[in-house]
Amino acid sequence: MLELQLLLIFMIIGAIIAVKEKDLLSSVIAVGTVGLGLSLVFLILKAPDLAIVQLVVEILVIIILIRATIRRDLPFSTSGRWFFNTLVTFVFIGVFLVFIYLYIKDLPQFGQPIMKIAQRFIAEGLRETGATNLVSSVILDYRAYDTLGEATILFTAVMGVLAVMRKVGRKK
Amino acid sequence: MSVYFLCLVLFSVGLYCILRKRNLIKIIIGIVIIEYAVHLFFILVGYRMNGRVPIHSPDQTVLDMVDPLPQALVLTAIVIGLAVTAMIAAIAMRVYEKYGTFDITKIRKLKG
Amino acid sequence: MAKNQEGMTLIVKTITRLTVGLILLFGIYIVTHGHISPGGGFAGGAIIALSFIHIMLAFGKEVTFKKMNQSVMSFFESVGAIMFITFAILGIGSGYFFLNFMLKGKPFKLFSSGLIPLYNLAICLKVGAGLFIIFVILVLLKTPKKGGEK
Amino acid sequence: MTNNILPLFIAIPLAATFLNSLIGKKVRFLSDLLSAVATFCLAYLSIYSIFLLKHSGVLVYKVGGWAPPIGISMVLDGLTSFMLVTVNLVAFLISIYSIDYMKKYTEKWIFYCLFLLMVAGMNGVIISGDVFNLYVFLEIAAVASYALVAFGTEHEELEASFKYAVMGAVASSFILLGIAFLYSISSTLNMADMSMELAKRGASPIVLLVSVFFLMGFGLKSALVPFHAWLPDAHPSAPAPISAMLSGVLIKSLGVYAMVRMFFSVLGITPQVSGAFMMLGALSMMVGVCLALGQWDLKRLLAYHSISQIGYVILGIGLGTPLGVLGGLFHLFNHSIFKSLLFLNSGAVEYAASTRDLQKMGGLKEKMPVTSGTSLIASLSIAGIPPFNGFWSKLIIIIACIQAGHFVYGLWAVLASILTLSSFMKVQRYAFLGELKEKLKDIKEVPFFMKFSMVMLAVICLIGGVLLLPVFFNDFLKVAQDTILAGQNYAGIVFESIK
Repeated sequence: MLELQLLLIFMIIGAIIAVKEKDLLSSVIAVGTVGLGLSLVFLILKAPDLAIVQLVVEILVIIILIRATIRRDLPFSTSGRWFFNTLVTFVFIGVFLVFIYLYIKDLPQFGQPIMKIAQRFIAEGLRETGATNLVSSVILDYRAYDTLGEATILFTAVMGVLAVMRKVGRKK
Repeated sequence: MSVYFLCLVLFSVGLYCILRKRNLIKIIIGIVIIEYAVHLFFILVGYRMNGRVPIHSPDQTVLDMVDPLPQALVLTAIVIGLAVTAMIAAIAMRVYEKYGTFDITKIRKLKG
Repeated sequence: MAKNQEGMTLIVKTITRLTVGLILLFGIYIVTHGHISPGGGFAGGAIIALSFIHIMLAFGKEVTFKKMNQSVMSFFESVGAIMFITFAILGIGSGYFFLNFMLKGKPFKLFSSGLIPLYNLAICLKVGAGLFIIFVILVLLKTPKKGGEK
Repeated sequence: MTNNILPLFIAIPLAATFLNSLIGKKVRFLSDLLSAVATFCLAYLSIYSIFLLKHSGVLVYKVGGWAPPIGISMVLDGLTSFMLVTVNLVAFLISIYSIDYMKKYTEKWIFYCLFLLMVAGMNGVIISGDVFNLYVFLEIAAVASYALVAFGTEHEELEASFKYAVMGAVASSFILLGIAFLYSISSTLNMADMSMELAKRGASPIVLLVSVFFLMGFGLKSALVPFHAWLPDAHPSAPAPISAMLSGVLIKSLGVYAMVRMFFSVLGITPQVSGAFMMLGALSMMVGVCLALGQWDLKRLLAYHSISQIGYVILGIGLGTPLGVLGGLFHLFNHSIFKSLLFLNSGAVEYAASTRDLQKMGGLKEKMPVTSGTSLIASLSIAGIPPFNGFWSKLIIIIACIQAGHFVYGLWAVLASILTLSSFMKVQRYAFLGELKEKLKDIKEVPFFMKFSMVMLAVICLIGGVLLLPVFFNDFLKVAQDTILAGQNYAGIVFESIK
């Protein structure tokens, strides 16, 4: 799985550039590379549905972020306790990663999932739902209720954006 | 194991960005990175070594497919992430319109 | 070139004219074959929305609004939502909320797996219209900013 | 089929939302009517669910006809029914209140859409029996609340909403990461099935890690003290009905309920987690009330008190003894009533006098008798003065602390209660008693619908103590308490009721 690790390292480097870059537009583009890397990783991990969706969503996120960014300033300011705060953050993240490193060994080995109910989907999915694409059969039949939630959340976002973008909020 | 760890390193890069950066767009970027890391982790735990794509084909009856359930969940989670990102970006654009800056240290109408 | 003032340059417009139909077609293919090949309602809907966004970015909003304005979009979104809920509630009639009650048909065919292609269509309408509305609100229908008021 | 009412808790608000978005724009009064009718139906159904539970035991609804480990299930048990009543009752009264209050804002139909979506999200969280489904509905409620906090689109509101949205997104990411870890070791998503798998597996470091993630995620959602920074900004900035909704029920259903459900029913409570709960609860109790003492902004003061009162709930539930759990749950119900009432009062004051600063008010008692009367009841109730409902729940929590041998926590709770009383005496003294200010000479009492919901809530405050009488107690509080105390037997109960 060398290519997977290489892609992950590429994504991490992209993310660090996105965080550290001072120009906002470059930063957004760097996030784009992370997203494209993720799309490729999905393809390697045998999830073509997700690769397509990730690619499309990536484009949309980039368009929205560029629109939010374009021709805007980037004031670069450091607060008084910059060093202290950064130190605290690094210590927190360090502790987080150490704990993850110690505890993660208890997970099932990579590449050998338990697949208790997934086995059932794979064995019976085609017969029970008639859909060849098992991911489709899961999201639209076994777990269609989640998809209702997904559609609703998009509707909520549309309503929310409409609400936030009103020019006049209160009647005078 | 190293793959899981790398994925969580990506998560902590995003976390660092949210905790330390003082720019609204940077904070949104941090959220996007965190979401990517979590989605990736979900797919990683469902991967079966040398598995096939979870789509049946007429000429094959071997059932060594990868786990389709995390893929379905992440599909939902990606849409949720998109909705949240759009919402936060809209709020950030309005904040810029009102305050004329993305710098969080200058956006201080609220005390505490 | 007086009437082509809006939008991007001629090169972009020409290429857009050539590619946008293919993108739209690809989106429709992905939606209709969602149950037998990778893809589905969400991916397809987003691709269809992107094809309209593509036109809008290249030609400016006037051209697109002639074909597709916001009220039409809201209508499509509501139709998608109501379609989805209707199928879900029809399931109650045969026993359960979200029951896939239609005949499953033969696998590997376009018309198979009961309600799943119809759900895909509903989600496609909903997602495509929803994303397009978000895009229109966020990106194009903004007032020119006054440089911020302190 | 009796359990066909379970999907209605989601379907009614969603249907009302979609209808509202189609026609609410054109026909003005319809969106008021639609939202009031929808929330009334929900309140009625939730009270009906108590009787349903009494007659037919725990109900499980198999969505799509797939039995639990395969598909998604909805579960109606004691705790669910208790939370549904709390949420939908408050939502109904607040929706009545909004009819008049929201006239100040533009585009009322969007407000109602978001409000109903929030209610749908909360009901979805409460009724869900599936971990990922819980996350999806939690996000619906959260996204709707981000938008509602910024509904006024002024400087402070947008800023508070941004802060809230960022914190909420981080919390959701932690929750989703925790779910991914759980899926990895149990390979199932159904809560009952997962609980069985985890019990079979025994104690494992991953469960500890997931506990930390969930404590952070749900702690952020319910604003426990180290994670409380967003609440005092977000809750006061929203329109008053939404402040009442956020403080009254949202932090409870998204934070406390989800946390209790995950820790008690799925992960299984351990002494460490229980200790962490008590610690966080005691800390929030004191920090919240101390920060509230120095506030002059009425709504901000109330928001700090929310942190403090959530501390009581978490302390009570964290004790893990039957009496402690009972006290925690009862205080949760009471707090949702009197905190909503206080926020509605502050909204009424803002509506009439258009100020939130306590120093600019004074003598409102003569001009606004209903508002000041109801706020007096709510203040006494939150401070724990005998006949009101707040007293009983606080008393139970303190007795439970002493019974369990945690004298320090008991004393601590009494101290926080005294500080709460002093803080609310300040509110009464400056806002409603004293001299009438010159500027406030020509204010009027608020319109009918606002008065109606305030009076209703005040009546519930006044008679809340009767819920402890055996007639009501056995069907309402006892079943919820039993659900929590059953712990990981939840799985057995759920699988039993499918057969």
